[in-house]
Amino acid sequence: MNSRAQFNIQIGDELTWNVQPLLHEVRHALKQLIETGETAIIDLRSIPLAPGEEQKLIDTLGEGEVHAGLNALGPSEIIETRFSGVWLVTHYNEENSIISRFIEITEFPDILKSQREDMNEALDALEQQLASNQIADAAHTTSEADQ
Amino acid sequence: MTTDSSRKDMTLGEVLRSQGISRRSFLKFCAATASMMALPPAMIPKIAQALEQARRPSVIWLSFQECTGCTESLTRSHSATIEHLIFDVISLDYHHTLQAASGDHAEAARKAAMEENYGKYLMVVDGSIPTGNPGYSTIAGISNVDMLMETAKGAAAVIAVGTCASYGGIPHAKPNPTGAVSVSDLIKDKPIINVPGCPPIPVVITGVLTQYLTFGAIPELDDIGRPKVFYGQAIHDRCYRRPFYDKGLFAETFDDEGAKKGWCLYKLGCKGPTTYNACATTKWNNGTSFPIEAGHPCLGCSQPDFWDGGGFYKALSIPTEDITRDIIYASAAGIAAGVAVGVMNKTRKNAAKKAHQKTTIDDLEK
Amino acid sequence: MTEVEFLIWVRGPGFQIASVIFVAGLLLRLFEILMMGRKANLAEAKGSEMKSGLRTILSRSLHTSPTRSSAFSQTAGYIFHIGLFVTILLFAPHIMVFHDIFGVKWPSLSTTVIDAVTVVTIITMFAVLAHRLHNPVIRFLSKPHDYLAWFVTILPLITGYLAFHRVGMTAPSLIAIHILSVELLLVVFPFTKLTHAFTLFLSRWYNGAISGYRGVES
Amino acid sequence: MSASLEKGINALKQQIDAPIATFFSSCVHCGMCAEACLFYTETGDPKYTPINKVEPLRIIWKQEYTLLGRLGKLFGIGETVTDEMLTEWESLVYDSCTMCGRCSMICPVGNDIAYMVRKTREGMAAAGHAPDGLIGASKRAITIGSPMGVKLPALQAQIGHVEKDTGMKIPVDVEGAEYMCLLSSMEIMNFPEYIGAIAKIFDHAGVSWTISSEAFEATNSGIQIGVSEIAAELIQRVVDAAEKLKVKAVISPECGHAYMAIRWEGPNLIGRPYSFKVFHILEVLDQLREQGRLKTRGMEKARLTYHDPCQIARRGGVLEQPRNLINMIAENFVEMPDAGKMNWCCGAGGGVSTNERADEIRLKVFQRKKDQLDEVHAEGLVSACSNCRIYIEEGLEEYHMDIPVLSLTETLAEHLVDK
Repeated sequence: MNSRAQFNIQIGDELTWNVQPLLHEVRHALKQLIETGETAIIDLRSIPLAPGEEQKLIDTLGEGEVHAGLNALGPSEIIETRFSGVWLVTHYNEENSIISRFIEITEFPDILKSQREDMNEALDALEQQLASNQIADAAHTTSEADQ
Repeated sequence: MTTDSSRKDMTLGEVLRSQGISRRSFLKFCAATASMMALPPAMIPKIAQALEQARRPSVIWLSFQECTGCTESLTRSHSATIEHLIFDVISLDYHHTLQAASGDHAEAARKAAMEENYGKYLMVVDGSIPTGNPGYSTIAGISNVDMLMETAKGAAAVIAVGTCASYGGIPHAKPNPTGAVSVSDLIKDKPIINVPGCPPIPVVITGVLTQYLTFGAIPELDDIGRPKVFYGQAIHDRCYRRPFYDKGLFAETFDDEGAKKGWCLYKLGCKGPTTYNACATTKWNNGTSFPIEAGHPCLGCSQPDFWDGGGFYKALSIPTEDITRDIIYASAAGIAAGVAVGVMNKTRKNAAKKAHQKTTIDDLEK
Repeated sequence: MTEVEFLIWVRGPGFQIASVIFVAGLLLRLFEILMMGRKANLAEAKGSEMKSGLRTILSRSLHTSPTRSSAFSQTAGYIFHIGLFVTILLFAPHIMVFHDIFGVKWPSLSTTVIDAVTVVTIITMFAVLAHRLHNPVIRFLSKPHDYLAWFVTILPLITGYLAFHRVGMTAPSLIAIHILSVELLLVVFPFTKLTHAFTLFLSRWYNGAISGYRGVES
Repeated sequence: MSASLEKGINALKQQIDAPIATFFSSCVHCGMCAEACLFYTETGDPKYTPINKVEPLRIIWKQEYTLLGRLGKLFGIGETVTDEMLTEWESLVYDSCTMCGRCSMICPVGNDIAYMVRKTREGMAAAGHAPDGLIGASKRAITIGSPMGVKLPALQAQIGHVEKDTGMKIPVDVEGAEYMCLLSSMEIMNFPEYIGAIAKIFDHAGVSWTISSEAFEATNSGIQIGVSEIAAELIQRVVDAAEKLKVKAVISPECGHAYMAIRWEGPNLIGRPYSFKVFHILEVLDQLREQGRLKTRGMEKARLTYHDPCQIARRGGVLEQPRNLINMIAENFVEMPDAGKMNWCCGAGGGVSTNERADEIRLKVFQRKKDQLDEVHAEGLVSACSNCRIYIEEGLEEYHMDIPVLSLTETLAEHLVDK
């Protein structure tokens, strides 16, 4: 948005060519999702967007009921838009600049799901935790006995 | 050093996991990588799988006749996480701008990396190579050509970063005083990936590295050695200002109404129609903008000889020479020749008139 | 020679050579023709040569044809000539060339229109070729240079179309080939029937003048 | 190269001027002139395409007066004109072209092909490739004074008949008359009524006129065969007579090429403008009509149509006058398709009728005139050229059509009110 003022480029409604076709693409994908369950992802970095078009697109999609955040190698923002089944996924790096942005048409973005590898590690960690607690308990009782 | 050498045998997945990076973070990294490599999001699972299995390659980076702009571009990249990850997983064994070691130690590091990874290491080159006087550019007393040829011997592949390494670039521009040539002019027996641009888009550099790392193979290249995935389409064909070109709406000067309205910059000399690069989609500074978006015509920096293309501000269709002057001379010559031929014709016609024999009724019979 | 060097050559020395041959050749031809001279007409005139000559220059572009075969030649002739004018003179990058050389410019048409006109013109020119090969009279009259003229005329249209749509090759090669095809046209132009683009003004004028002198509108 | 061929090529070289050079430079071989030519439309043979008839002239232009042609000649490449070629072209240039100029009106680049044929004939004749019929006519014109061999006594005899029939005196060699009337041999021999008709009209209108005993012949074989010297000599006779009799104007009779010869080519052939004016008889009649000096009675009831003789209409500019005059005397005047400056030739002009070899094709291409007449269901045909009339009559007979062919001047004379 700032770049517009900065470069004095005037973008009127009639000149934003990409927003309309993109929304059509989203509509098709949503229909597909409902009918066949097939999901789709659109990479906004692969589309030659004019200044301000991305913002326009995001504004059009709006915000719906779900708003989630990640904290994995920098933050991520996962929003269900006001169109159910259409998600906006934005990844940031640790310096808070956007590194990628997708529109996902799905019931639930995969990135939010807990991952098997992480769960395995979590299980290990939890077991370790419990084990160390037992040791601690045991130590505690031993020390108590010592006393 | 011990951890480093043990890490060399680990896959990328293992390295990341050992650094405590979660699977979710890895997936986020893969998503960003896919986007960076201009691959469709459907490829994300494949990328994840490939990256997990990928092994950490040794990289030797040579800089010749260059301005360090390419390295600057790479290191000033804003998507720090990704690049850091990449450089975390590659073993950048020699880069005389970035490495801490200098002098004999630096050269020793290069030799060591070459020996240790013979046939497997990746050689990255920025800058062109002078073929005139070898003294034009040397490192540690070794001429650029010698160092290039020596290092290339054991390389699995060569990545020429920047237009200088890819096509000779600015040092190669007329009159090319140093006899500068590109990497591919000298090396004929190794796969070479050209990553041109002055400088190349940082994520394109890392994208190419990542792609090589991920899939362990040379990506599909165009006729002049560029990965099609980044250089497959002309700027013009992906430019958001293209609809103005199609409607015939052009900025005529840098400060007219057309310029303010963001119309097509063709008439201001934009080389978008003949330039292949990812600027229009990937953009610069983390997707913020690119020259055309900033109101300046494309210079065509990722094309060979872009410096000699007849002027940055001369529209592509316009002849590069002064045709008006030529036409004036040609007109004079044409008229002179026409008059000369005309006089000759007149002379011939007069001769015919002189040779005319009266035709009488008696001459009519054959 | 790389494709970029090729492009640089056609935009530079290639264009110079072609322009010089075109301009010098055309002027030579025009002087060659005009210096043949014409005897003054001693008969008393019934009408004005100048007026009638100028009228014929225009009227020969407008008259209608008596037969079906001619009707084809005429309709196709209109289409591809107008097509050539539109594609050559109303495409923005082309106007820039004229502006660069002659310092004059005029408004352009949108590329969508130019693109459509190009397709129609190419199709029409193929129809014209088919007609030339098929029609007994035109086939009888045709000499190799007629086919050469057709070829060098359609070539820039085809190469231009391919360059615009980036078919088969990369842009610098395609644009260079397009410019080269125009240069070929320029070089061939003064020495083939293509000169009619200029000499028809003279011949129509003479025709109108000869007729007008006798009091007949031709 | 034979001496005659050399002479012919030399003549072609002399003929080429700026219009010829620009015409050849402009031709795009579109073939549209074929459709304008009745010799093509009625035969369908591409060799009759008008522009093809001037190939010898084109070859000479190319090899003599174009840079590339000169270079080609220098290296011995390129086409050349040979006796064989001229033999082949002789029938194209003379038998199947009436120099009607219809192609010149059609050519999209504006080539005046009739003008080119006229010049080609100069070379053909000089090279000895003119048809016998025209050679004979030219000889008779020069030696006897008429292509048909009509001598003064024959004219005097016809004048005698006319004077007897009409009771009017036909003025001969009257100095200071306003008009000197020329006649064509064909009129003298076949249509002497014409002499009576003009006598009657001029008497009616009070016009002073005369016939010259020294130059009564209007036709000019020199132009048809393409020998300027012969043409000039014939013109000179008329000019001398007109100047001797001090007339204000010379009237060309109902003959197409005679008008073209005396009106347009004459001054250029003798190299100076005339001291008198030249009119076609229809121009004079229309002037009289305009001045109210013609009073007619009665109207023709039949569907009359008018055949425009090429050299009078398309190549002569006499287009409105015949219509004005016919409308005075005909109720049911109809125009044939393409009437006026685009009219189709009768097929006998430009020396074709004098060339027996062309008789067959001439009658074949008459089909065109037949079609035109059929289309308007003409019951009578009026014209202003005795050559057209004779050969239209012949054509009608060949095609079994019964349509009277009339002279406009004679028909008009019949409708004049008695004084």
